[in-house]
Amino acid sequence: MNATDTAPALLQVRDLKKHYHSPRRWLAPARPAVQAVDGVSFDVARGETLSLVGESGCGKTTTAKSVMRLIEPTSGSVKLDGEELLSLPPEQMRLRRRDVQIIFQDPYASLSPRQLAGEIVAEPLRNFGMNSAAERRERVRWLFEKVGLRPEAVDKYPHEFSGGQRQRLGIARALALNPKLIVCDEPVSALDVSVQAQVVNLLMDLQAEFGIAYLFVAHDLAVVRHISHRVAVMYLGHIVEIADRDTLFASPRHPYTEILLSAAPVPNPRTPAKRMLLQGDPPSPANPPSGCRFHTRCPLAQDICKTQAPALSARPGNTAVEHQVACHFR
Amino acid sequence: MTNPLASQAPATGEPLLEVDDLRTHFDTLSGPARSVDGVSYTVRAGQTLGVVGESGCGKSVTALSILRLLPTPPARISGAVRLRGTDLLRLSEREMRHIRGNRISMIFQEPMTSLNPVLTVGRQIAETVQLHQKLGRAEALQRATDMLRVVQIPEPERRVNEYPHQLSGGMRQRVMIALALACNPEVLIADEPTTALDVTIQAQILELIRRLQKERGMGVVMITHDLGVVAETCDRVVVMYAGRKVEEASVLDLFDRPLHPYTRALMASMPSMNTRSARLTEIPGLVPSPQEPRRGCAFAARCSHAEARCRGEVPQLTAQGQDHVVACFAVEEGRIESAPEGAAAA
Amino acid sequence: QTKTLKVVAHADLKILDPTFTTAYISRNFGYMVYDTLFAQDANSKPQPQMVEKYTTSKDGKEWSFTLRPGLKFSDGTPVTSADAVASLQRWGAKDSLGRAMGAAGAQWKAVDERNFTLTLNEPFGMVLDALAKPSGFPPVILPERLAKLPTTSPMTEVLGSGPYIFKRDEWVPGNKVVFVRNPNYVPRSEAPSGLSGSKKSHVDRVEWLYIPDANSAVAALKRGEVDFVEQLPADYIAPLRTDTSVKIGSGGAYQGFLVFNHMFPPFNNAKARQAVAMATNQEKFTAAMGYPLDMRVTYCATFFICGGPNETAAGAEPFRKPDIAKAKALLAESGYKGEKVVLLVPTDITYLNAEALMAAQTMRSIGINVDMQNSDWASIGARRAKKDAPESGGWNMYVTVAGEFDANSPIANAYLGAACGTSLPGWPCDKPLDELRTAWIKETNPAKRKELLDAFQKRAYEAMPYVNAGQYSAAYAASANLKGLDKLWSGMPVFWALDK
Amino acid sequence: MAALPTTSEAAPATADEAPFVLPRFRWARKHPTLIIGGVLLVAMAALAIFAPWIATHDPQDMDVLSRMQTASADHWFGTDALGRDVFSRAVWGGRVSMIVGLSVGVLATVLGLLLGLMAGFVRWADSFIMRVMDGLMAIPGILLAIALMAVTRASLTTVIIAITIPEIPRVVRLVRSLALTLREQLFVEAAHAVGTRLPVILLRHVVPNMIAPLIVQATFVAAAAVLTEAALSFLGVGVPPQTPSWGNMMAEGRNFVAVAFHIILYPGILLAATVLAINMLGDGLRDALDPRLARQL
Amino acid sequence: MGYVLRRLAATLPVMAVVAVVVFLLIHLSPGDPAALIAGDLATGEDIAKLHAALGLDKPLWQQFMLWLARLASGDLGTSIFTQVPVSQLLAQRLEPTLSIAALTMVLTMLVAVPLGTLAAYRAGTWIDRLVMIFAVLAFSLPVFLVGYLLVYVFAVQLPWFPVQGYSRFADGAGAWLRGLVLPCVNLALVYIALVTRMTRATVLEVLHEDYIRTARAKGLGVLPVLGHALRNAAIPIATTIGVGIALLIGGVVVTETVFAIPGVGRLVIDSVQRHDYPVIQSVLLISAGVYVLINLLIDLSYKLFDPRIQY
Ligand SMILES: Nc1ncnc2c1ncn2[C@@H]1O[C@H](COP(=O)(O)OP(=O)(O)OP(=O)(O)O)[C@@H](O)[C@H]1O
Ligand SMILES: Nc1ncnc2c1ncn2[C@@H]1O[C@H](COP(=O)(O)OP(=O)(O)OP(=O)(O)O)[C@@H](O)[C@H]1O
Ligand SMILES: [Mg+2]
Ligand SMILES: [Mg+2]
Repeated sequence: MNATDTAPALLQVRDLKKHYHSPRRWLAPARPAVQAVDGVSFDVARGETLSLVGESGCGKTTTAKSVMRLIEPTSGSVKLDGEELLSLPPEQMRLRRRDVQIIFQDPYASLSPRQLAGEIVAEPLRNFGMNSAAERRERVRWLFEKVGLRPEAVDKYPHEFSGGQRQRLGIARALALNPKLIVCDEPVSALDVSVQAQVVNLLMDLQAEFGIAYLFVAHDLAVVRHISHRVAVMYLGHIVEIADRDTLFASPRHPYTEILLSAAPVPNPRTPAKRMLLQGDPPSPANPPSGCRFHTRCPLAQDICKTQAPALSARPGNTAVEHQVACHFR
Repeated sequence: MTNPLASQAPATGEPLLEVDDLRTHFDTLSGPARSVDGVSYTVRAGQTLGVVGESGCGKSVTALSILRLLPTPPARISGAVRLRGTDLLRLSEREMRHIRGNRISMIFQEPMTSLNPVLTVGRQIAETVQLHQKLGRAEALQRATDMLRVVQIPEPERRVNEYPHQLSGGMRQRVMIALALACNPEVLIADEPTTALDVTIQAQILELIRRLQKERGMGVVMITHDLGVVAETCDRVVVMYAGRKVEEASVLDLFDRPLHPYTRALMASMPSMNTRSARLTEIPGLVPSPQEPRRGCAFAARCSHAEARCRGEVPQLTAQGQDHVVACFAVEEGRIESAPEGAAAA
Repeated sequence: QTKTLKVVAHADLKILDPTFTTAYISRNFGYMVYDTLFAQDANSKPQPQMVEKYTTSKDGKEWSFTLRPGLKFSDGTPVTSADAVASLQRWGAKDSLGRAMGAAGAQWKAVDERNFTLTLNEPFGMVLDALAKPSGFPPVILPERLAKLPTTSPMTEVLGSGPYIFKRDEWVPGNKVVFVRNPNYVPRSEAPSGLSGSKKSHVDRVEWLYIPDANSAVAALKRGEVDFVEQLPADYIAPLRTDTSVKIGSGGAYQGFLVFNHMFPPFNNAKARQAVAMATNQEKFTAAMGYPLDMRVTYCATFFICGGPNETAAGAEPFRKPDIAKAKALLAESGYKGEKVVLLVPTDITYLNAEALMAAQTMRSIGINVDMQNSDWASIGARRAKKDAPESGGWNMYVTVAGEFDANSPIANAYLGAACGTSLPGWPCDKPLDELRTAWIKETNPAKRKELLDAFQKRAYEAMPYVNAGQYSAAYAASANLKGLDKLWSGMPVFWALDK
Repeated sequence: MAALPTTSEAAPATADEAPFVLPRFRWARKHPTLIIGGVLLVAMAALAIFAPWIATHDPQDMDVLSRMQTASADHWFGTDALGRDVFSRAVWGGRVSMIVGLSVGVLATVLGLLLGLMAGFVRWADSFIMRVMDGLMAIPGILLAIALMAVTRASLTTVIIAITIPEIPRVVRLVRSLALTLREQLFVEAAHAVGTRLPVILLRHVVPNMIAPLIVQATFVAAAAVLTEAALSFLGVGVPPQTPSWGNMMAEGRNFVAVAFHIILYPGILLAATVLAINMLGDGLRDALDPRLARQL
Repeated sequence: MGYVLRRLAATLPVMAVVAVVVFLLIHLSPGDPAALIAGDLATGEDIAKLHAALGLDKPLWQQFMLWLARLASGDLGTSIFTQVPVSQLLAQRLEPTLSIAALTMVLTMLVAVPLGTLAAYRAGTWIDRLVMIFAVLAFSLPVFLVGYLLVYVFAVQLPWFPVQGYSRFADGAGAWLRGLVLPCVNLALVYIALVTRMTRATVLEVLHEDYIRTARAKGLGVLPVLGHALRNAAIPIATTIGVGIALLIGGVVVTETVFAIPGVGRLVIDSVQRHDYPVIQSVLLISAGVYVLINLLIDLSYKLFDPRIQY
């Protein structure tokens, strides 16, 4: 299911930036903007899963939400099916939402506690002109079935569901409008392993059935490895490496990727992990290091890294998919 | 750094902490919640005992019961918790205070919220030292600085006067560890010490705990839901399900030969244990709530091996090979053989 | 050790000018800080006070007065006849008796520092009574400078030759008025009697406290925090009688007045006024004000104080028994058609409030459409002076009470002054009544006077300038160890006679 | 580690196996304050609503010859200083309190909701509205009410308005803070993501989630309003003095505390009971609807 | 320091709103302000003159500016009724009111914080229930009823305290204090109820925080743990105390009436009945100013309690 070279990608993100300016207070000294996302570019092909991984606070959620304009990005371009989203007027954007949907990390907070499950799933239908109640009911029933919920559950309130079931509700809602792309912001990290497996399977089944593309944000590398076609690694608002899943896990190029992969504990007491410890803590995105943002913690850092930011550029690889890395040395 | 191959460490230390048939029930308005319902384990000096299980299975409540940090009521604790033979559950609150932070310490899951935001980290460490070791204020603060150095916080002299919000998550968790170890406890209980942290930070913290344990010869209870963490840090493992211990074995034994269907399912459902891109193994159904009335094996409803007996009778822990106990009728009756489907590929 | 007499005053002192308002609290204030030329003794006889001696001509048209030597205002400046003349001129323009004297052509003239004269065009039977007038506007002697100030607004400066000095710096409006003994006061040698005689204070300080809450006032008295409660709320009389630490005495006779505005319908019609009188049950009014049986007069058939020197029942007979049917008939005759009648209801003075509510109930009982407008008494005091139509800020009726000195004769009773527009609020207008009074003032023959008096009251019951709502006796309460209580006289604030 | 004896199957969960406790009753047992407060309030409201039938006398009728009597068969609570029946006046007086409490509670809540939503969702309106509210908050409520009464003629309507105005800022603040929290809630973002328009989001997702705290707040506003009305009347700047209201009765009775405490006592008790009932209802509702509100309200 | 200035500046809009409200109160009220100010006795001519003298013929905003300018120069106007400058009237009445307010405040903090903490610590027990019953009762009882009950019991039946009135501090601290006991207790009840409830709720919430569990896991005893909790609860409690100032000022009006204390509260009531607007306006302005100022101080003190507050 790899993206072919000829067809234009479903989603094209170019040089996306989001800087959070803390509200200027009267007479107060200005505070530096948080450069949460600072120029990321990537494509997602139809039916493909692109994962975004990286440490907490590196800008994954900001990227994901910016793509949907749930957050207004500072600059950049987001094209869906070749159409620029960022310049759409609000009503136009609202109409485009049927093509991009989102699933949130927290299945508890993302469902309105005072709506019935059926209403929650029917809401997007109502928004997009499915006015007949019977039609909606039929569609909701079908969606419930698709995500593995019992049809009777339409009359329950969200708190009557378990975490996994709630996440299914969220998926049903996202699915309702037949989107081409679903942005998944850590959809399984709040779930227990056993439930996580159910949701991961569901997501993969739906992709197989409807050809939906996923922009999959996660920090659990095992899940990412399981579900993705391609993986993008973020560090402090930048993408430092994009490659197809196997390449990335087998031969990571960027030192950060390498360390990240080695840090994950391996559930096998007999394989001694070849652990590379990353020293120190991530710098603040409000005051990012000059040059390569990773240079303060990078084992390979040289003088050039302090001054010049390496561009994300293709490396020769053994697969059809480009392997892009942002490092002066790798 | 290399894996110290924890499983090779001899489990010969003297029994430090013995939890014996611990039951913690909560009186709630919708009936009693049997959060911990008969759990026993032993921690030996220099040994790390892992406790794994899904959310809500009673891992934290067990730990809090040991230190008697649960409010009673609503909690009702019975059984015994022996620290070098002394039953902590029979001590007075005063005597108990002398145990906490001094002989048994605890690290909590949330480094963000487990430190008092309005006191400097130095004071928070010094407070324990002053209390238990009867040190003066200045000496205690000095000790705090030393402890920060021990946990590898850069510039401890400066950090000691900083407030928690000035530290990153990883540093806060180090402070928690410093706090826990300040009085050289015999037992350290770490309740999911790394779940809130990034993998890179998690690796640092686990490494730190492992090192300090080696140096100090403590007994450690490592509570986690991550089998990866267990595999890397523990000597023995207790698997809990719905308030009960369903299996206990040495870490190698458990990963080689998981017996309880729940343990097996847990392992199978982890993505990295599966063949890539194949469907993950699901465990159908849900973890039962501790309020639900129970009859028989709590896992029976989700278990592919369950039979009538499982639904009517509670399986007892039985020894299955050396140092390996499991509570399952299917195992007892030999319906499950020792080579499970999805075991880790060595 | 300074001796302080602490008095719970009956009201809050707001206006420091006894020549501006007839409010009793301002009058009492006047007696504290000012002196008068003459004063009534305990037998209601005028006696010289600031005056040393006086002479009168045979025909009663020429009077001369000599001030006592050495009189000084509290700032030390001497009191001269110029001060007296100016003060009397100010008074003459305002007071009913003063105006009556003016009508008789009274001319005041200073002769020298201590001597001054009065000349009249015709004889006037009540010159000394006027100069000793104890209430209403008592003719207090001010410095000439103050006396010459316009009378349209109250004086704010206080400078008198009376027994006390007003301590302005300790004055807390709404709470406390402080007086200290006036070192420049020159007392008479006679013992105090009524308002006459020596007014030399026995105490160094007198404090008037305003405690609107009756319970607090009584409790404070019982606990010795205060020495004297000027007007004991009626409901506390009976309970306190059993208390030996407290003495209760009569604070003078009072009558309730229901005052009509004669300028606007319906009460510009005598029939309507009579209708109200016909419906009025005096017993209920005095009962509502809370006085115990022995302190109220069941039915008082005179405008001039039952038990007073001028008591007469002339003309009262038709009103003796309240008769609702008759009252309604009278009202109908007056042409009343259900217009709103604005009744000013004081909310801060309990007994006046009771009186007003009783008035409302009385009027409603004969079908008058009463519009009660509530405010504090001070505001009513101001509002009653407005001649605007009731619907634009004026009024139709208010209620009040008057002490004996302000009711006991055709001249003292200002509300019977029917001088059309120049008299007190209500502005009754009845020529015959006015003429009868003038005749009575001038008349010197006692028998004729009595006849004229009866005729006057008969006319008054016909014209009905106001309704007598019943008579009662007020009460003071004092701590039992207060000396000189026997000197208290008809509710007058003779605090100089008291000693601790 | 040997098998451990277990007794869990021998101890059936009794509470769980007795499902015949109606959920309603269990709920009632869980929130006794709510029940006590509610019942008390209903009783007080009934007293006020049925005043014409419950009152034994005309509340305005002065029978001055039998004034200040203590309780008797004819006058259950005795008579006041003008011989009016205290019981009847107290019963009628409840109406004023009830009307004030209800009107102010509803008015302040509705106005506060509108303003608060505007502040929370309309960026430019926020700071303007909030500065005005801060200013209003700075003036102590009862003083503002007193001042408002000073410039108007005393009537029930003006009293209601005068009490409502100082109460509005409290509601606005609550609504705004709720709005700011809700605005950031994932489910609101989710609604946005599925293409729901803002007015619909407000109506369907935001307001319903404010209802619980608003109702609770409304009860507290109502309780405060009842007290404030009584205080205003007591100070002589409330409803017209002749209107039987608890505050007025107490204002009239205060002069006779030592000789006739009953005049002040009965309306005082009824007033306290009513406010207590509303407060308990509010506390109960808060605990029942959302215990986390305890901090905010 | 910059922060203090900034906060000080931030109170300006609030005070501006207060000023506008106070100004409009009279100018938007039905009827001619000149007629209101001139009083009932005035003639049409008087009113017309006053109209011009007060600048009422000018546009509203100009009048407002003029009024502000006079305020800025410290001129609060002259009382219509007593013809005394308002500032002087206020000065006479300030001592009793300040005494009551300050003492009540001290009393409240001494009682409410420990009480609320105790209730939170013993949450769910009868002590807690008792405290909460007290709090809800104190919240529900009309101040004046309690006042009269206090007088009846502790001044009339048991002659421990004076029934009414105010004794100046200059006349002896003993008498001053004795006279203030009942009014302060009366006034403090509501305030104590408020602060107790808030303290309980906050401390209870804090006691559930993870760091309290940490503190207990360190082996700390009850008091040190409560100390940890209180420090964290301090800000909401301080905020409540600040917001409660409004309650306090409002309550003073009633309490002063009950105890016949010649303070600012009584002045307001008297002024309302006399339509003495300059006095009412000034009292509103000043009490709002006091409220804002105290809350500003409390705001600034937050840093003492919580190092996370950044200025
Ligand atoms: N509304 C905001 N205002 C200011 N800064 C923000 C805001 N939202 C996010 N940030 C900052 O932007 C950076 C990126 O945040 P983001 O939520 O995208 O990270 P993330 O990669 O999703 O992290 P996590 O794994 O914790 O979800 C962080 O430093 C965060 O503190
Ligand atoms: N105070 C309490 N009252 C009632 N039930 C409680 C209480 N504390 C915990 N429980 C219940 O006890 C059960 C066990 O909780 P516990 O915190 O030990 O789970 P855990 O295994 O630590 O889970 P996690 O991985 O989420 O931390 C849960 O179902 C929980 O709801
Ligand atoms: Mg995120
Ligand atoms: Mg836990």
